[in-house]
Amino acid sequence: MIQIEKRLREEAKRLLETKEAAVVLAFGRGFDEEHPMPLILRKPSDAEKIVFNEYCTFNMARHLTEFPPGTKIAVAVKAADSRAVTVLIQEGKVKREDLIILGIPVAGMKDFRSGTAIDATTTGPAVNPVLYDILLADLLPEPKDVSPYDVLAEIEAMSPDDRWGFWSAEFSRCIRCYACRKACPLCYCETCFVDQAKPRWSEKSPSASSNMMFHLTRFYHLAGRCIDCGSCSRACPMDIPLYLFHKKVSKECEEMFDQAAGMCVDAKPVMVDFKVEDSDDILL
Amino acid sequence: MSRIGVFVCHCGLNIARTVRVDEVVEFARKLPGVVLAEDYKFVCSTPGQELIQESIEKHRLDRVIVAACSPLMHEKTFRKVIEKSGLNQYMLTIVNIREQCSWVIEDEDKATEKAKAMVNGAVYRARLLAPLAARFIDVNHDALVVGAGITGIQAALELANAGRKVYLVEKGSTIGGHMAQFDKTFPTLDCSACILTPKMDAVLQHPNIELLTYSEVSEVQGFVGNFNVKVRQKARYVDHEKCNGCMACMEKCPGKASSEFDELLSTRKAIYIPFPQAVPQKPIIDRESCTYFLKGKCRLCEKICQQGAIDYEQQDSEISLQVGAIILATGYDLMNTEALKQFGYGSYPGVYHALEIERLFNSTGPTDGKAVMRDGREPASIAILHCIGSRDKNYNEYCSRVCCMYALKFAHLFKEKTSADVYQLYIDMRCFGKNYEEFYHRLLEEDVKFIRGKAARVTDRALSPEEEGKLIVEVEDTLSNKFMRLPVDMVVLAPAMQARRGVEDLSRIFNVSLDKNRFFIERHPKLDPLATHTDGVFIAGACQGPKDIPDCVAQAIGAAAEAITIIGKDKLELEAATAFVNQQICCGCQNCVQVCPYDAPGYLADKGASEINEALCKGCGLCAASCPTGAITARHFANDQFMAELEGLMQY
Amino acid sequence: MITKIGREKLQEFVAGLMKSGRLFAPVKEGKGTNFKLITDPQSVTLDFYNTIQSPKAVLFPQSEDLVNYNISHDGIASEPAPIDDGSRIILGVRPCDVQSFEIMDRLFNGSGIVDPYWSARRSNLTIIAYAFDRADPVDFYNAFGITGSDEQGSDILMVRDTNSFLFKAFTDKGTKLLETMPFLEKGTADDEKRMTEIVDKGRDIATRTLDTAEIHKRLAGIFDSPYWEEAAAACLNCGVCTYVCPTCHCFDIQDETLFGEGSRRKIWDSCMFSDFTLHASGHNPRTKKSQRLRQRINHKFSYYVENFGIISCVGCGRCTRSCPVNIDILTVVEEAR
Amino acid sequence: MENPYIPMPVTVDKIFIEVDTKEIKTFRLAFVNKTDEERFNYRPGQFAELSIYGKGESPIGIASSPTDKGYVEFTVQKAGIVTSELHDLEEGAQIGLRGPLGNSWPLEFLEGKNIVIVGGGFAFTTLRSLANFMLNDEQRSRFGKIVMIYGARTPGLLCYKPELKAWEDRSDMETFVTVDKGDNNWKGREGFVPTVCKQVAPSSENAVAVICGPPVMIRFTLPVFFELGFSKENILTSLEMKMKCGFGKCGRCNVGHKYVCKDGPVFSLAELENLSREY
Amino acid sequence: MSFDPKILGIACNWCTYTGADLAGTTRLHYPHNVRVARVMCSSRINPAFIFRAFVLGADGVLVGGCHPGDCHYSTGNLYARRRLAVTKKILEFAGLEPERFRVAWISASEGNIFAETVREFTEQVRNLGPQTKLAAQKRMLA
Repeated sequence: MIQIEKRLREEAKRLLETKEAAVVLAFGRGFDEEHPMPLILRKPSDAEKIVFNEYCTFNMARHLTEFPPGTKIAVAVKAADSRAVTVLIQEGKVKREDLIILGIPVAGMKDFRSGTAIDATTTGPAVNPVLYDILLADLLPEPKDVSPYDVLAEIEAMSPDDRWGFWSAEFSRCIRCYACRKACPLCYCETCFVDQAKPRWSEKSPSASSNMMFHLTRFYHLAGRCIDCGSCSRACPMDIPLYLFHKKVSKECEEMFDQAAGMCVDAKPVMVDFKVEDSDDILL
Repeated sequence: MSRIGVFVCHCGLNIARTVRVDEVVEFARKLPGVVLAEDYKFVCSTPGQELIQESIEKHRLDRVIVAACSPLMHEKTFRKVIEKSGLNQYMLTIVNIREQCSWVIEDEDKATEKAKAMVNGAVYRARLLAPLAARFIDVNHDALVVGAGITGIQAALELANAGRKVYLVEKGSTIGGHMAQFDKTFPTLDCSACILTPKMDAVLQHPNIELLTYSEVSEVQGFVGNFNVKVRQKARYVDHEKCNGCMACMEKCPGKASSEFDELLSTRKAIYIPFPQAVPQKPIIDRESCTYFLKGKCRLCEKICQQGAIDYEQQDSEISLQVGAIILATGYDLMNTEALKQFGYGSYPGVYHALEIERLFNSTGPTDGKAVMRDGREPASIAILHCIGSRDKNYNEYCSRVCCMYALKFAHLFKEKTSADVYQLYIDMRCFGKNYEEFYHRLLEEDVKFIRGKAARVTDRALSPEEEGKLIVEVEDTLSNKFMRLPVDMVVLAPAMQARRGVEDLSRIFNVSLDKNRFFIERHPKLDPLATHTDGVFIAGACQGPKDIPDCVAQAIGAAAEAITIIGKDKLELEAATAFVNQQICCGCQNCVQVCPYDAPGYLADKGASEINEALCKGCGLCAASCPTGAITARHFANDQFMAELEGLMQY
Repeated sequence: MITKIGREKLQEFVAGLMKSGRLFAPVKEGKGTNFKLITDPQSVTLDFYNTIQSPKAVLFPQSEDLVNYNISHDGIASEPAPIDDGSRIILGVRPCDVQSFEIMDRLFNGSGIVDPYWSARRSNLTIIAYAFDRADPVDFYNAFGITGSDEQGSDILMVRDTNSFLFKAFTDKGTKLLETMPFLEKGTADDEKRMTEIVDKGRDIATRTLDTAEIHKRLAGIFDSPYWEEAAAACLNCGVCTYVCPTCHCFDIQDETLFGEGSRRKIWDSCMFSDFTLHASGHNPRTKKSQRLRQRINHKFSYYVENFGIISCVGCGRCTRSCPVNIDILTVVEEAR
Repeated sequence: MENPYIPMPVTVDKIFIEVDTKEIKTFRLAFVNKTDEERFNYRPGQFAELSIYGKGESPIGIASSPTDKGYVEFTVQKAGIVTSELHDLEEGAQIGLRGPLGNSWPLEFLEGKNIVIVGGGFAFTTLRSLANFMLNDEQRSRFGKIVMIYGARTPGLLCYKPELKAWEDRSDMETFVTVDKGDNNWKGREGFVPTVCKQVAPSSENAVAVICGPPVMIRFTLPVFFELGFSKENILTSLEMKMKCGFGKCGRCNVGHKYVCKDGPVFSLAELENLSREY
Repeated sequence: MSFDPKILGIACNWCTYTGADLAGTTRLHYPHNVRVARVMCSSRINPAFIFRAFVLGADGVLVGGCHPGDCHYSTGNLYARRRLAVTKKILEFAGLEPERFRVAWISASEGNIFAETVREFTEQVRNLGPQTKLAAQKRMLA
């Protein structure tokens, strides 16, 4: 990781010096070592502020949409983050040619809040970025026989009533701070449906049904787009395991539409696409 | 708060029998925003309409709800009614308490309860309705007619005579369709060619008709008043601009093939016109049977043609047309009788289908009009089998409508041309048209034998000496309840009229739905039989369902009149219920751009938001449901309106 | 006078408190702890550092009905929702959080028009403070002169000893409450000593700190500085910091109706949300996240000081702990020069 | 204890359509309860929350003068959900009213001074309140000269037409009504408000200017008044801001250490200068 | 009295709504439980409508559209198929019985199928009993 930090500093410095990039999205020091922060660099001299350690879990694709179109941006991405960049390119939110993607193959990240390891149970198991221009370390062997969806087995096996019990207990804690959607690299809507008054899709006050309405609709909006980075769940102050639901929707989308989100810039997200031969069985 | 008027229709007893109308009125009267609720026997009647108009004025209504029949029935009627009173027509909501309620629910309590819930939904929705501005577009005054059988020909002539430019597209190399194959027509026994060929000629000569034979429509874009049509003209290998129709090529051509026009009972050349009176009177080369195309040498026709019209290199070409209205007259196919093994068509030479008989009788046909069989014999006994594939749950449940009559015609002609015994094996004689019953009675006099029973099987397996060498038709005579074996020389099948093969493509291209029998669906079976759900596209003739020539012609004229009501105008009012983008909340995800089948939304990079071209928008709402922020409003089906309706529907 | 109960008898104590009013106490929730209305004494835990959310919701719930109404054909019938102002006890409030009630009082209870909801509940509130026995690295309550075992503002101070909890009442209300529970042991001289020891130890807990002198003027001086862009660069503009904060008090008023029946509600809102200041016309005076972060910091450390003479922050560290991108309010204020 | 969140019931006594687009209407409200009417003691420049349950509340400046007895008037432009619903109301409807809220035009400060009232378009409502108050027989002597300059984009968009007429006819004030662009029937003045101010050139001697209008009008009018010698302390305006509670609790209209709802909406330019530009 | 479910139907204008009309004109009897809201195309249906319907207390939701390939707007129902499939998976994973949500392709000529679908679905929902999971609590109703 020290090596990655070094490479990241070098590349950031170079890209800003040569003006190949106007902005570099990387990681910086927070109030201590174990609490880094997203770092948005514009000056080559600031490259020294870059840090990289196992707590740099931020998906920097989240900040890509904050800049005016045409800004040349270098963005440091880990495995899942690169898929978010891919989706943003697919959806025309950023242009491929405006990006310099600094790929970080890395394993063994940790949640800075709980200190626990981040693994395939809370995010995708992949360790290498799918899309990059510059690789900051050698590609790692991808873990074998690990499915991002193994963790779902227990909940899938529940009866509907038990599953309802599980989720309503989880969502009952939701305080509607919207950290989940704000941490999500793909929830880039300036005005979220839930904040609208006409119509009022969901009540603003938290309640079992209004919380459910918000989250289910948000899961739908991320269907076929969520790249399983786990940012939403890590951002949630109330520890709601949103990643489980996102994983389930992704799994279903992959099974039904034979395409995983954010793997290829030329693909269309599955929910704005169709195949004539899609089976009616998916509705059963 | 809005000022809603609710009008509940009894529809005579149609609604009032199961829905307690007074109770619904009482319920509606108490809903927030409703200032008036009334019932009336027939709200759609003139006094009913006047009641609405008077109430709008008297009670200063700003929204009107009519609880009556389906909106597909009278929405337009009532929109006009309220518009006359100065309300925007989109301030109307129809509640379908007939088709959705009184006609399908037996229990009075349940029906009334449902009617109330539906009215409540409408009130919730109505409160949020907004007036929509009418949109007008310029109309292209030309028309397209697809299919040049008798229906298409008639429609094209009507339009052309009304001064409209008509493009008449025909798949085959000649116009005329099935009617050109017929010998005589029932019940008058006119010679089919004698009445058809003048019309064919008129088409050819008409300055307003552009005839496109050997062509098919491949794509239709646009909308009522402004269709953009692509037509693919197949390669004929004969340049019709140069060809003078001398037919010298045909004489010398060594290539031969079975004549489709004669139902394969005769042969034609590889360069050919289908029949002597074909229009246009210019040949085409059939690649499949042409020696040059098959073997690479010959080119006899090229040598003979003094016009230099032969062009072996000719390619399919594409023509683009702009029209304001379209009439589909694509006709029917005769059911393939080979599939019905029990009747022996294809196995026994003595079994014929109806179109083969037409050609046999015709003086230009394969037998020069002699009623002889494939072996040259004149049949001594003939059985005509009705309802082959029609009125049969295994094949087509419907009645093909023309078979009884042409079967009678065949019997008459057989009697005229031979001395054979003629048997009619029928389920019911359906002779509903003008002078049809009389024709039937005439045939009864002509010593034709009628057996009331559907033939079960045709076999050559003789059970008795007198059956040897004969075809035996097995039938149960339902009048005598006797099982019969009827030995005959010749069997004539009257197969079902079916929807065209490939009609699914037409359905897609023209955006016209098919019914379960694959015939085109009309907008309303009684009151709008020629329109389709796609504005500006009309249907006429047998593509809508089996019918005889007079009906086809009548529909052709009707469809032409309908088309003229569109293309006769300079401007057309379009559906105002289109979608628009609130760019302030658009997140620029471009989902709408991705999904729209009409390319109506576009992305404005400088604004980071989408915009919808409302001229292209058809109002389906696909984009609105794709929009994560709710920035797209599908007018008249807006998110808030629809969600309110749900709330209303679910309240009680 | 000191009273005491064995740690194993915590439930008995909780049950005793429940008899005197509605009890709010820490309950395990998810991976953390939060104040909840207690219905089952077993659910209470006192093994926690601090709760995820502050105790403000006890007096200022996230959503509160102001008026109930019914829309009918004949018009809209309405009646004020009854103010739920019964006696409340809150157990286990950390000393820094106790101060937050005082800060909020100045806004809701002591200036201009009084907020009847806060006010009614506040006067019926009994606070049992709970001394810290260690410090989390992000806390900075020392900056406001608060120590880990301050009794100020509380009715009872509770400390944890090896095998027991010790209580000392500081108000009549507190004394009376303890008296309702005869099963509490009377503290011995030893216990008195222990209590003093523990309180002293708590007083010595060192958190981070901040020079608060003239802070409001300092912030006012850098209002237009590009610093705010830098400070807010990582900010996601979620509302976590404001929703966990014990002194953030912004709210929205919304009518929520279903099937014609509804309530006008006071619902927490956050100055970090972009629609917080969005006018109906579409105009938004604070479009940038730097403006919104600046507003939050200024409101706490500058405007509140000018209006109410106190910094609207108790240094509980919640916003820092819960921030998805580790924005540390103390660092932001410190570096704002 | 008075619950400041609960509106008092009022009935819509009369509705005046102010402009030809019908987008601006004045609602004359009458109190259902006598006690409420007595309690609703307001000064020109204050506002109130108009409330319709199910839709919400909207803060609206009071357009009538405290000297008008028995009713209170609000001029409302159709914009959001609440104001659209208000526009759909009929006379006789019952709604809610919460207030009076905010500070007011500083009557004590204005006393004895010459007053220049400058208004543009729809943002004239609390100026009308002030004008009618000052012109009241009992009040008129408290104030010096009154000059009024009021403009709108078109003649059809001028509010309070009958009153404009009456003011023009009064001898104890000078009234200048102008439109950006007239129509065939318009016989009056044409020209933008700042231009007219320049032409009228009211003296700054012992004078206070009270200005409300669209931002662009204010931007071009202020330099005129500076040139005429008005100090920032003597130019007053009223801010618009998103508000909810209306009495400084909900935090929404907080600008600097001020709450526009409680400390405003009326500010002098001098005060605004000390306030961050977050409005 | 046995449980009488409240079911929301959403039908596309061109096929299913017309098919339902046909069921009416041919006087096919079916249960009263389904209340139909009309949309122009099944692709108009935002999955949030379905969630909302359950919040509003629907015991079941039945969506009807043109058969794939027959969409009046050519491809609308092909998008709808994907959306509604995902909607169903989401509801199911949340713990709502998937049998409470059904999508049926019913053409304008299939009045009998419309009637049959309503019959079947109503029975199915009846057997599941009232939907109380997503339904807004009465507390909402003040």
